[in-house]
Amino acid sequence: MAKPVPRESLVPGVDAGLARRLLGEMLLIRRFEEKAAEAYTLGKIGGFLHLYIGEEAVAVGATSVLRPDDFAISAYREHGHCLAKGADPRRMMAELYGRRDGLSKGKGGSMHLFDRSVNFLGGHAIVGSHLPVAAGVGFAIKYQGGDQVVVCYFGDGAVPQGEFHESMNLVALWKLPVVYLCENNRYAMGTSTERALAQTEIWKFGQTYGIPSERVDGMDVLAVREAVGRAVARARAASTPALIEADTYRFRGHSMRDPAGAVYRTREEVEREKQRDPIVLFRARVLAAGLLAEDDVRAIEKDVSDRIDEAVAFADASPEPPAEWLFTDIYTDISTEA
Amino acid sequence: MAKPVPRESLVPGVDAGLARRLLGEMLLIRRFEEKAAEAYTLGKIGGFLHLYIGEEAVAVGATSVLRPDDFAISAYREHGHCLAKGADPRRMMAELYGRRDGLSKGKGGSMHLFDRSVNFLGGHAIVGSHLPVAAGVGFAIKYQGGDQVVVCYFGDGAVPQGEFHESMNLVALWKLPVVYLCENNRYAMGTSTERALAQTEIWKFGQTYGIPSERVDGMDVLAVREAVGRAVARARAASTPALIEADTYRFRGHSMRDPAGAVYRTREEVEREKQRDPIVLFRARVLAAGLLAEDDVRAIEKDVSDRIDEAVAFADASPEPPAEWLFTDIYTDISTEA
Amino acid sequence: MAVLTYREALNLALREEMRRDPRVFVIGEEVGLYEGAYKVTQGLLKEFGAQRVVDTPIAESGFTGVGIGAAMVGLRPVVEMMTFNFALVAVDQIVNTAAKIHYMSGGQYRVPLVIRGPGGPAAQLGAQHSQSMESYFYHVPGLKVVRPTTPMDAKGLLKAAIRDDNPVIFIESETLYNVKGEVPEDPEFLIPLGRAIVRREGTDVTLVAYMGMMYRAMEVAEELAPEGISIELVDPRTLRPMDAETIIGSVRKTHRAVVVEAGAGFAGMGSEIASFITERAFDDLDAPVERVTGANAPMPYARNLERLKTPSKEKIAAAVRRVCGTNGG
Amino acid sequence: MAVLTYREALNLALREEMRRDPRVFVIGEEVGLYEGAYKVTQGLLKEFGAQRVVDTPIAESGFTGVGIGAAMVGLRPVVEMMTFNFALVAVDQIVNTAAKIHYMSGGQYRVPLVIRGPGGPAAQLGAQHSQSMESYFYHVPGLKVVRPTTPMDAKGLLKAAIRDDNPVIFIESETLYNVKGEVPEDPEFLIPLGRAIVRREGTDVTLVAYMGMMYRAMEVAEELAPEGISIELVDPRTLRPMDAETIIGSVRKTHRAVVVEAGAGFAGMGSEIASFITERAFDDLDAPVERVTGANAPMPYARNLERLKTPSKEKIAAAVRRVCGTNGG
Ligand SMILES: Cc1ncc(C[n+]2csc(CCOP(=O)(O)OP(=O)(O)O)c2C)c(N)n1
Ligand SMILES: Cc1ncc(C[n+]2csc(CCOP(=O)(O)OP(=O)(O)O)c2C)c(N)n1
Ligand SMILES: [Mg+2]
Ligand SMILES: [Mg+2]
Repeated sequence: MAKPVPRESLVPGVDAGLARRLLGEMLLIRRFEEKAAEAYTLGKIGGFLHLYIGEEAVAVGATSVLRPDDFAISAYREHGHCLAKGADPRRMMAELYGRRDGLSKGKGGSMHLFDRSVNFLGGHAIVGSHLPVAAGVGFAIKYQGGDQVVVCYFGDGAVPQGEFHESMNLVALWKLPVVYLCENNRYAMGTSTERALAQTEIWKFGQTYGIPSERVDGMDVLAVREAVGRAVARARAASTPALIEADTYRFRGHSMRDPAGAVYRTREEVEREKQRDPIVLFRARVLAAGLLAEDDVRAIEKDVSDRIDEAVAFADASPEPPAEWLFTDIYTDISTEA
Repeated sequence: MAKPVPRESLVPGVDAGLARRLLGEMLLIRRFEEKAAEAYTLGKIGGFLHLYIGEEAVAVGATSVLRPDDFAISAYREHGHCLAKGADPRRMMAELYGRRDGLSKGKGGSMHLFDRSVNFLGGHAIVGSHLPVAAGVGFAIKYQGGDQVVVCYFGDGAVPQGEFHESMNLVALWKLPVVYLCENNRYAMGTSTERALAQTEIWKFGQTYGIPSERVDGMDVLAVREAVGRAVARARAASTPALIEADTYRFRGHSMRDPAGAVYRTREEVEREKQRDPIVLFRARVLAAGLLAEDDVRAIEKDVSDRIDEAVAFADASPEPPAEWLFTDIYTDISTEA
Repeated sequence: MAVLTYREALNLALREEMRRDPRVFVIGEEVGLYEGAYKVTQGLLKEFGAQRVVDTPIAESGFTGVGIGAAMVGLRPVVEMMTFNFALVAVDQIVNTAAKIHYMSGGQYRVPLVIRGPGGPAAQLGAQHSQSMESYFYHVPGLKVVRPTTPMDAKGLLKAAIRDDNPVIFIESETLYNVKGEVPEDPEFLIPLGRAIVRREGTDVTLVAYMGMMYRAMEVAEELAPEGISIELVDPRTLRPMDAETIIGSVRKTHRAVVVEAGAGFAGMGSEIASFITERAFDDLDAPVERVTGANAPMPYARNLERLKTPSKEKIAAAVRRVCGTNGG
Repeated sequence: MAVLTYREALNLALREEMRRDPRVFVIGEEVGLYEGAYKVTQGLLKEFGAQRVVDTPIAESGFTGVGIGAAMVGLRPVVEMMTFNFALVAVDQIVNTAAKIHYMSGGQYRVPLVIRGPGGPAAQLGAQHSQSMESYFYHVPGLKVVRPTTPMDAKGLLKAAIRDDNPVIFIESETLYNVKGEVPEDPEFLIPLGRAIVRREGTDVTLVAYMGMMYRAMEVAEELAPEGISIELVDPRTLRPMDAETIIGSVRKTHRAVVVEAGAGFAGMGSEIASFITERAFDDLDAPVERVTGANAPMPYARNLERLKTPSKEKIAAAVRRVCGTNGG
């Protein structure tokens, strides 16, 4: 129920290692998606492609306080969440390409990334539908007596959906270790929060249920880290749920099919928001604070760029899934048409 | 957002005519249902029968501030709402009997009472489902430039359902003239509000959406009348929605198949709540205030009892619906099996 | 063998599986303190405690999602729908999430989930509470769909469903809960999903039916025997995956088939069964497959109309006679 | 006649009906300011204003309910589902409320509501966004279900649906929005619901198909003509009520039938069509009715697998040859 956290201009409690990691991960997501956008234009990726560009601080800040055995789950704009959780960019890119070596053998695609090896639970494209699923993961953690937590990312667009309310009530009623992390980028496709919500301060919804709730600057990776850190600590210690609203913005259109996004928001607004670029801001801060030198940053850039090139090469080299796979993985125990 | 309204011991602003009407209607509902319970035991009514006994002050108080061209809609415990809105008890009883002269030709039954002649929009048995429908009625009123309102009755059990939230948001966002009237009788079947809701003060949910919300003593017909009166006035004048939580109690089981209801609540609790009988209390008040004399009350009782006897006789005399009616009213324009 | 009611058989199946496997838990409206709206979960709260017998608010989509999430990370939830009519508010969770996770994740995640509760025609419960609900599920790849007719099946199939690693829709019936029958006491008694059963052998016509319609079909079989019509009764038990082989095998023997179904006939289960019989046994058929189905109408409340909604013995018998050519038709 | 795209034909139908009748309004996600996710509502906000072109939050159950309530008291809402995949969260409103109000109220209330939007296989949209959705609706008494194949049908059927006093499920297709065709300009041009159309006359086999599958069937008909196989193409256009007469009439002439369907075959629309053809034209049939359907699998993302999911021309042609006995099969 805290007030919005004010932006900080220093980097207290951050060492060079952490700075490197946070910057590297944000860059990895950014470059991954820039390449994915290119591949989409070349026709190598099909369907819908929703880019996370501009919002990287949320996934990276949040994941930085998670343990590997913690869980994360998301909607269809999930490249960032999946990469941050530790998925292999090569297998992710192959999935976007619809290839055999993709995380889901090419059957899922961009909207349905799953990586069991890093406890990333997907990739759900029906708005609102994964919020109760996250509650179930929290339920299982508590049932099994574990101390993990689950972070559930969702957009402002999911808030008017009934399952948002059902989930808030269930996690509050049963005290489940779920951190609901709303990425409020102010639009659900072309609909601004003002046109969708009678209450645009989304964190306030949590209050009615008695859920610790707060708003945070989603362009500030350290602010996100702190807010989610508080929530994760409570969830781990006392199975307390949380609702965090991250104030963020998507720099691109809703999907590659909505490149401009100029009908529903102004060019000026987009340009203004780009001044809040979480990567630019964080890089400047760590440089100013003397935590990293220009050379360090260049090395990080280089490393990221190599990894992405590798990912693209890997995806390109991976063959299409074999025809029989149409009928595998429908059931665990039947692999012909049934 | 007012505090719970304190009980009054006087009857300010009530004249003998109004007192007669309020008492008469509450009694009509009570006696109607007592007869229905009897008929159920005799096998004349089948399926589920949910009695409203103990909650009559809500329907009667609320309807007393409505115009005939206003609308009301409810769930499956709707005998009281339908009678209060002005439906003919004879056709209602015939519907419960499943007879040709029932409101819905015997096709609806107790859970699906509809009476278009008095703008009673049903009788809906999927918990939560009629809340968005009520919003649509409010939408149509506003669209057509009318000044009617719609009152939507629902139970505490509908609050955890997603459609509650979706409806609150839509009526608040679009400013629709809908008065949501929650009959909080503390149980949804065998589940107390404490076991179903992280927030048991249901009126508080409305606040987050900026909806004027309050709690009222649902056993006090005048208190209900006043609270709903305020809400209706706002809705009529400025298309403002409202959420009112009426604190009430059902004296019987959830349905005739749950007569005792003793697993989930104590006999003492039921006996204590019966002390709040809205009819007993109101009768005592109007007698004490000298608005009505004992003779007046007896005359009302007699009149009500005559009307109910008539209703039963009417239902008994009404034949079964003809076989062809299985296939009528499925479509407006096709009346054979399609 | 013990003689148990259908309800008791289900209750026993739950109990045995919960004893066997601590990952199994039951969740739904009124399953705990109230012991189930239809008492299927009677005694479970007492034996297993509130952690494993979880009462929920009215939020079918929410608690179905909870079941899915819990199943993804290692539990084996049994979600009770108070009745399957209410599953419609959760149908997106079931179809778009439960049924697709295994496929969309390329086999990484499994959803060992059972969703159970009564469905089908009940007694004067009207249009919203008395519907044959299987049609929303049997079309969906990724789901298994079970309709257990007898107490023995109720036990054996529910246990198999709980041990299955896929989401299973398990639809019981309000009108069968009090039916009695023999039920094996062996806690390892399972009936594999996907296998039909021949409930009565016959030579003249194959009658395919399940749930209440199977009981009606049994009576018809008895009543027509004196007329010299020998009916073979086949119960699919699992609608998806469907054991077409057993049904086809029977039809190849009898050369005639009647498919009975309680629900509305247009594009119902009977359409599929009639179709695959015709496709695969066309040359064996001496008459077109007949469907006897519920009327294409919502369920009316009035008792007399309600009776007309569901196939009567007379209608079933007439269809049997027609395919056997013993009655002009 | 003008030549319009399918999208433009729908847009014109909406425009004409909104001009004609002030009770008609459009409501859904992104229908106004954004002019429709697929631009079907382009220009409507400008012409009719925000009162009649209503953008909603993401709350399908909520705004479908709004449509139902508004319809009950005199308006004629056209609810857009951005795609029908999302209608699953509103299926309870559609099935339990919209479809049943008229019946449950004994005819007192009507629900003149259209729910429209694209459905069916799209382009690499994966398991949750690329489904044939009609199966959730055509089984339900009280609903009408339309699947318009051509731009002309799109216009004529949508206008008829808007003027219909019953809830109509109107499922378009992402992959057809850019298809061009002749469309009558007459604002009173209507195509009555419940009437099939023979799109091509033929003598050897009746091929029943709709939407994308009809276009595929047309190509097959052209390709097999040189082989001497004359295909009659019948498009049901309305799935409920189904115009069985026209289909049966065609089969009585050709004596053979193939039913094609994009969706998963098990218990799909094809099962019903194959069933009633067999029942009612059994003695006219020279071969069992064949179904060519989508695979019984969720829709995979990978392009090559996606291609395998939906019936190919080759599969359709093979089935035609089989029923015509020109290919061992
Ligand atoms: C139930 C449902 N309705 C509609 C859609 C179509 N749709 C996909 S994304 C989207 C907008 C979601 O916005 P938001 O939740 O804010 O996420 P963002 O795209 O901003 O990350 C919509 C309407 C959907 N996928 N699911
Ligand atoms: C969606 C749905 N789930 C479950 C039910 C079964 N059911 C019928 S009434 C009821 C309890 C509702 O309680 P409440 O809303 O408080 O109303 P009350 O009976 O107290 O008047 C339940 C669970 C239903 N009808 N619909
Ligand atoms: Mg957003
Ligand atoms: Mg209640």
